[in-house]
Amino acid sequence: MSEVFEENLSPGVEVDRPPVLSLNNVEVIYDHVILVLKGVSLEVPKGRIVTLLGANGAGKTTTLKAVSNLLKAERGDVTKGTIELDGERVQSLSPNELVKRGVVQVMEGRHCFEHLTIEENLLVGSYVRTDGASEIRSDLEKVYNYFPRLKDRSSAQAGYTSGGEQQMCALGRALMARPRVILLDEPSMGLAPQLVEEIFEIVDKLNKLEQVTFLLAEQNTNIALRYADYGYILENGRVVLDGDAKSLRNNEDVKEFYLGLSTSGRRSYREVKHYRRKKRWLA
Amino acid sequence: MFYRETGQFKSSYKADQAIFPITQDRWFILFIFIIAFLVIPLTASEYLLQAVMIPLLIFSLAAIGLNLLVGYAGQLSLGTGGFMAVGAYMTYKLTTAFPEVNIIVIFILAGLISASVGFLFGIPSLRIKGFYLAVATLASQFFLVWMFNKVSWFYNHNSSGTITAPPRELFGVTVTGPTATAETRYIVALAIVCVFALIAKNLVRGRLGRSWMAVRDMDIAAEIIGIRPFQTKLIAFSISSFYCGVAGALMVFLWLGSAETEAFSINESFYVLFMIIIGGLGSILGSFLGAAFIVCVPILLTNAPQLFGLSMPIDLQKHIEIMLFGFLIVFFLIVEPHGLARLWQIAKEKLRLWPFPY
Amino acid sequence: MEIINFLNLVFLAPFVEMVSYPIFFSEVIISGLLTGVMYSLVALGFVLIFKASGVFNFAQGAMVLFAALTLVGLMEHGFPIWAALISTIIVLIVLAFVVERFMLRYLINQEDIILFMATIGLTFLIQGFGETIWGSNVKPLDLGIPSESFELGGLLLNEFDLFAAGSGAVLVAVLAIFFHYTRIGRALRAVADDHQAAMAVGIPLKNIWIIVWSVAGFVGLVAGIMWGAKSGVQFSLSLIALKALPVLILGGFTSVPGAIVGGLIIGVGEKIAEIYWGPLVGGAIENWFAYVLALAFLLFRPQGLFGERIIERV
Amino acid sequence: SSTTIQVAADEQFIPMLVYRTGPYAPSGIPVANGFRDYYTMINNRDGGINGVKVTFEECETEYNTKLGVECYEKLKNKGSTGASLVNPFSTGITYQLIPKASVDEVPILSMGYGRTAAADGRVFKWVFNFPTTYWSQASAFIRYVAQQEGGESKLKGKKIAHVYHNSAYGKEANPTLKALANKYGYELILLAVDHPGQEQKATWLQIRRAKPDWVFMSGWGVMNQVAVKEAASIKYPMDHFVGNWWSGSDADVVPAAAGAKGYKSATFHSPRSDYPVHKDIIKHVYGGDQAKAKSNSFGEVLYNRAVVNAMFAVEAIRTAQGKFGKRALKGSEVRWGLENLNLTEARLKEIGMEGFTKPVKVSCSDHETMGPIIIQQWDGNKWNIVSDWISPIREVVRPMVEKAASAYAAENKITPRSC
Amino acid sequence: MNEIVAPSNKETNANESSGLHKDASFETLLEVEKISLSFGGVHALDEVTFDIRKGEIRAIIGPNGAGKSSMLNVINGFYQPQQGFIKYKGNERKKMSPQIAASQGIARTFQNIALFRGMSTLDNIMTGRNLKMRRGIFWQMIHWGPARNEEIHHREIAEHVIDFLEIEPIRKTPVGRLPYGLQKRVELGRALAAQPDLLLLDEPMAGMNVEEKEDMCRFIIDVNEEFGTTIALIEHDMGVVMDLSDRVVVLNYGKKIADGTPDFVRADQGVVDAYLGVSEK
Ligand SMILES: Nc1ncnc2c1ncn2[C@@H]1O[C@H](COP(=O)(O)OP(=O)(O)OP(=O)(O)O)[C@@H](O)[C@H]1O
Ligand SMILES: Nc1ncnc2c1ncn2[C@@H]1O[C@H](COP(=O)(O)OP(=O)(O)OP(=O)(O)O)[C@@H](O)[C@H]1O
Ligand SMILES: [Mg+2]
Ligand SMILES: [Mg+2]
Repeated sequence: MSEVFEENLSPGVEVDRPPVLSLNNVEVIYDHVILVLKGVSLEVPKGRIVTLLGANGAGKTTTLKAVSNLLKAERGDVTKGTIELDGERVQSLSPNELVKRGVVQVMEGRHCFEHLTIEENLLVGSYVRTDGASEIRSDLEKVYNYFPRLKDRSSAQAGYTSGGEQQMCALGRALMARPRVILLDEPSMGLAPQLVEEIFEIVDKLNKLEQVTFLLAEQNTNIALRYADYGYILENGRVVLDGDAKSLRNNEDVKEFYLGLSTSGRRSYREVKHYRRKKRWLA
Repeated sequence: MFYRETGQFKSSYKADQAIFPITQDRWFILFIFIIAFLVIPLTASEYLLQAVMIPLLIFSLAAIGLNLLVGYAGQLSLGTGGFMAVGAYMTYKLTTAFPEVNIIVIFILAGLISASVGFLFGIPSLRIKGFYLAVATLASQFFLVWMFNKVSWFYNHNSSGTITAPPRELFGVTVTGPTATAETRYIVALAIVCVFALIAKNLVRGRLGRSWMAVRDMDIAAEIIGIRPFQTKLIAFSISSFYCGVAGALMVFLWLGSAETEAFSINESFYVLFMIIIGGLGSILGSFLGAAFIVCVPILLTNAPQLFGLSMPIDLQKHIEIMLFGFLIVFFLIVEPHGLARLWQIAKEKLRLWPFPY
Repeated sequence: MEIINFLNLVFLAPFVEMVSYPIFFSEVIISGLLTGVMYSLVALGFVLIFKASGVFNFAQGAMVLFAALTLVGLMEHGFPIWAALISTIIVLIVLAFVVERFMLRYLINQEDIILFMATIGLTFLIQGFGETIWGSNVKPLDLGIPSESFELGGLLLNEFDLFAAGSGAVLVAVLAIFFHYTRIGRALRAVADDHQAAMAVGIPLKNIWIIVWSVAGFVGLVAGIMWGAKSGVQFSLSLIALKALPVLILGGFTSVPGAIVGGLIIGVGEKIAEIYWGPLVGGAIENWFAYVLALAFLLFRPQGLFGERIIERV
Repeated sequence: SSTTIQVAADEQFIPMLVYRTGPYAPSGIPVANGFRDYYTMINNRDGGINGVKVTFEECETEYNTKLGVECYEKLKNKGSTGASLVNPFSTGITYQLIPKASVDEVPILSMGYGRTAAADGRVFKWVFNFPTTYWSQASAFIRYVAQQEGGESKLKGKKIAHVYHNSAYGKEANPTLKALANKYGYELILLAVDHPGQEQKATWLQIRRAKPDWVFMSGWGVMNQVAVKEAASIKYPMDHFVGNWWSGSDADVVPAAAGAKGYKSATFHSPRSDYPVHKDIIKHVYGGDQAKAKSNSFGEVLYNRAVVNAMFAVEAIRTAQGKFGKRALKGSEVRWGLENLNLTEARLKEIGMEGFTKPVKVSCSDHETMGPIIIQQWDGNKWNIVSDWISPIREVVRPMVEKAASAYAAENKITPRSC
Repeated sequence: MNEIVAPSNKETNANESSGLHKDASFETLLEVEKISLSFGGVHALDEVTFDIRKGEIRAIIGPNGAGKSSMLNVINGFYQPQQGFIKYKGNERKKMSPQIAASQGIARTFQNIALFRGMSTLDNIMTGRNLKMRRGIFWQMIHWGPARNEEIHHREIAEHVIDFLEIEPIRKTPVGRLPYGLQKRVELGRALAAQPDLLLLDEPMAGMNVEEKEDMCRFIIDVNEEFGTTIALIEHDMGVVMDLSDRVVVLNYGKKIADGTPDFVRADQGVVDAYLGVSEK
């Protein structure tokens, strides 16, 4: 797998882009009995955007949580394999230490602090920072610039804001930690199309300007592959396909199943056929 | 792989909805029944019956009742002791007023009275939720106990305020009062508990049970799909209190023989709550397991030093016992927060896969 | 006629009496307020832990007992007061460490009731441990706080009660400020909302929990000193937790000022009820009356007077 | 300290339901130690009762009725003859055991607690509550007040408050006090305190308002300590504040220390610990080690009470041995011993308790004997006797007992024995 | 699904020509008249007026926080509007309780999944049938005879829903353990089990990939076409909205800014500015 990876990068790039994150043969079990990840290996090079694609239940969220060490809270366990950050094993680090090292996860399904106001939510995001109130203030302004809607609702209790507002809040909160690696779980979910574009623009900007690395689980394959450098496709807890974004975009199966493109351009949702097609890699 | 459902096809939904769809389970249950109805009464010592089995059954009944309310309907309640008191005092009142009426009928009547009291005290659940509700139900606990203590009518104006189980017969056999043997009392309790456990199981797998669980898991969504949360909660309070009331009646009439309000103190409420949490919220089997845990573990711990021939001061022994008990609670919660019933289920799942690990 | 008499007894006579004996009435109120502060002290420990982790800490009562036992125990072994106080605080911090290390850590993100149950297990552990070490006898606790009664304009006041009220007020003020105006305060509230998300933004749950449990232990110590001075330090001290519960729901589980206001309302309410209405029904109504009073408030504000709004939306 | 003594063939087994832990442990510990020490002393000094060794086993009840019943079930068949008799040391547990006693044939000796009506031996064949009961005590207390006030006629118009633990136990004295109020014309104020009784401000405010001439208290556990403290803090004259015999232990006055000075309580034995029996205990149990004895609550009020209780048990067995022979006796045989117990002044002297407690003569119909009480007072350091022995008012109490007993008999279909 | 669900659905539609076709009939099922709703200072809805015709798929779109979910909440009685009224099946009303809405055939799914997490998929779907079950507590206790027959009858219907949504393998799994996408599907199943006349879907396809969205679309179209269920749909994926819906209403800051066919709405400059953004043009 890593061979494929290397093929796709020019040798020069490889030198200044060592993997920040690498997962090797990771196996995860929930509740002592439910085997979810069956040996996932992947690498996230520094300053790149890597996307995880896959159907519902493929294990994307689980993979991200394995990295950020949030699995314990779900009674899940990494039973095999290694997870390395900058070449150092991090499985034993607490989530807090990971955040201190600049790895922040934006959890799927919002998870705002309901009783705190939007602004308090954002400020909590800067909990680990030690660089002073004024820096934090200016970052807060930055987040408000990205999401003006949040500014409007800054004193509303997060629990009472709309779905999209909560999603923005969760994202903004992660940015407040000034991370260098962001694990983004379905950022586009429930956002208006315009905003989805904007969010990916922000991702892109952070990536280009501030060298933030992204590991991105996303269902909106179209846009994910547009912005990502590299992609992994997960099925049933295994990596079934990986490659750089361009090659994935051109893969027939990806086109068919993830982009909704048939040979004659975009398929209409109305014309969905009533039988199930088979993915080639599962055949 | 001897324990599995593969190969056991169900050709109808009826079969699929049976309580124990798996053949091995049915055999297991039959085995338990034989032990409970035949082996134990024939072989157990009076101490075992009186100190372990009878309280175990009675607390199981109370735990089932509370589990319906807390585990299924999601309404945290600490009023159990109060409702048990209603059952006990009403049974006493009724059976002394109408000595000829069959004692089982009296139990049920007392249960019904308890249910209506439960209904009343369930009304605040319309607005109050979670721990707030739990603490609010303490109002019923304290009020009821105070009332039974204060109003001498409830204990026929005797000077001490203690109610005593008078002798009553069932099919010509004395089942309550001092002359009833432990075996008969055990069998009566067992029969009652079995019937009510079955009824509880039926309730929770039917429409009512689903409504309860819906209200528990998300009351707003339940409301939106057309379940009336208030009504559903009140039914839960009533039925739960019915069970607790009957359990309270059995406690005095089949176990203790006499009681004052202290027997229904807040500690009782807590103990029954422990049972269902340790046993497993939302599980009838869990109610039994939890009751077994809370009733038996202290007794085992008390008797353990002697079994091992250790001799130590009794207070130290008790302290160690309390600590061990606390430790076991925490330990089991860490191992499996969803209780012994879930542990049992996981064991079964593992067994199903055995000998393959996943 | 009967009915009129009854109505008079219930709705008129008590008020007439209040008005006719104003000095006694004020004494009732004052003693209610002073008792209320004592309740608040106990309730405060609950509030702290609930607010900061969403855990309803049943073991608070046991912690009150344990703290007080340790203090008198050490004093009986010849420690001077200040040394005993400091050592007790250290012991409480160690307890917080142990609780986090061996219990909370494994129960992150579990349902409230599971954590609640775990704290019940903890109650047994602490009680058993405390009694094993320090024994079960009544131990007098005398920190040299004056406890003379004196009359002031016909009112009988007790120095000790006033002292207790004063320290309660100070404690509440400090904690309220801590929660409202500090970064940690905000983080604590975040943890209470969602353990997992709090971890995800890098809040160190471990430190947070150690801090809160230590502070709750300290508050328990203060409560233990105040109550222990009245009754001696003994097992029953752990039962005062029950007195704090109505205060807790009335004020709201999550509010430090709520604990104090709730305490005052309950204190005054139950005294008035017991003294003016209690005799009608044979007395000893204080206990359940406190709960009924709290319940009445809850019907109007289901989250207590100052509690955080319960969020209900889809 | 070893609590379990192996039961050998010919030994008299006595179960001990104790509470060394839980909220009432401060009272339970001295009681348990008193029993243990007296039995041990009998074994060590005399080699048992007429040579039959006493064996005993403690079982922890935490003063909890349910645990008490479990303990009883566990111990009732131990020993070569089963339990000789049981001292529940808890009113609640006594109530539980009364119906069982006749079936299991284990007599109950509930000394100064339990079901007062059991004084009627015709109905309660298996239950004994000598030397005196709550009802007798209440009547003797009123007699004491009359003495202090200068005669029964002075009681008229006086105010007497009863502060009681709101439980079956606490309420026991109320009917007697009411009956006597009718008789003597004093005003009775009843003030209930709910378990556990840590907060009594309302109660004592009511006392401050009503200004009763005397306050009688039936308290238990932490309630006693708080009451004494609150009484002092409202400056109630402590020498007019009298507890019953469960409200007058050392633990009850310790927290209030100097504030409790002057507080009184009823009792039916001396609070001193310098009687010959005490010397024997020091010698034969503690090998002369005073300090060790002290650390085992030696000489405390409740310790002494347990010694009295243990003595009753031993003497009853001795009496029964007179009829059935010097061997281990069954419960039914011990019951006979209890019913025919006749402790004379001379006998008390022989066993080193002259002046420590009063003689007792039990009969078939009277299981109580209505022994006298005395009043003790706390001087800030120790309890002192401050009154003579005061007899209960029999003509008021006995009819009440008989009425309650016959009601019980009717309800439980018991035909009273004729005595 | 066909055999069981369809006939009983026909009962409710009995008064109509069986050949109901959305283009042919313009009968309105629901009218929303000048609804206003505000929370404190926030105007979630501001005099919104539109209608839903019988048998159509009506999309509601708009930027985040525009008031779409609030609109659904008003329609099924969870929020009480401060102003305006709703006309459903010809009956005008200002207030409605969620239970009444449910009993009159309005079912819905939620944006933040609101499944009963502790229950199995099957049980969740069965709760959807709660309103249709009649046996009293007594029979439920016995669980025999009529009670069991009723239970089995409804179980059959639930099984058809399960079949239809292709979620047979997870029938007995507690839904809390299911991945997000499947949970959404179960939620749809719960709503369908009630055999509603009007189905309100709040972002049913959020968090799904194209393949799954296609599945979901297929279900929605089938429900709509085969049983004539009217559907109100909130969705942010414009592809879905354009392909599925008959008419679209666009909200922005609580106000209606456009209403019409998908193509019409897409061409509207206001909509493009407020919602679609440049790239979608
Ligand atoms: N707490 C849990 N306990 C048991 N099983 C779980 C738990 N969380 C997830 N799973 C299972 O793990 C598998 C992978 O889930 P995961 O959430 O990682 O998928 P995903 O790829 O993120 O899906 P989606 O796109 O729907 O978010 C699923 O089959 C799910 O049922
Ligand atoms: N119960 C409530 N209390 C306070 N404000 C609310 C409440 N419900 C909704 N709001 C506010 O009303 C506005 C509209 O919310 P709504 O949920 O309807 O938006 P939406 O259009 O569904 O957005 P999204 O696409 O993000 O889900 C939002 O600003 C939200 O914060
Ligand atoms: Mg996911
Ligand atoms: Mg929405």
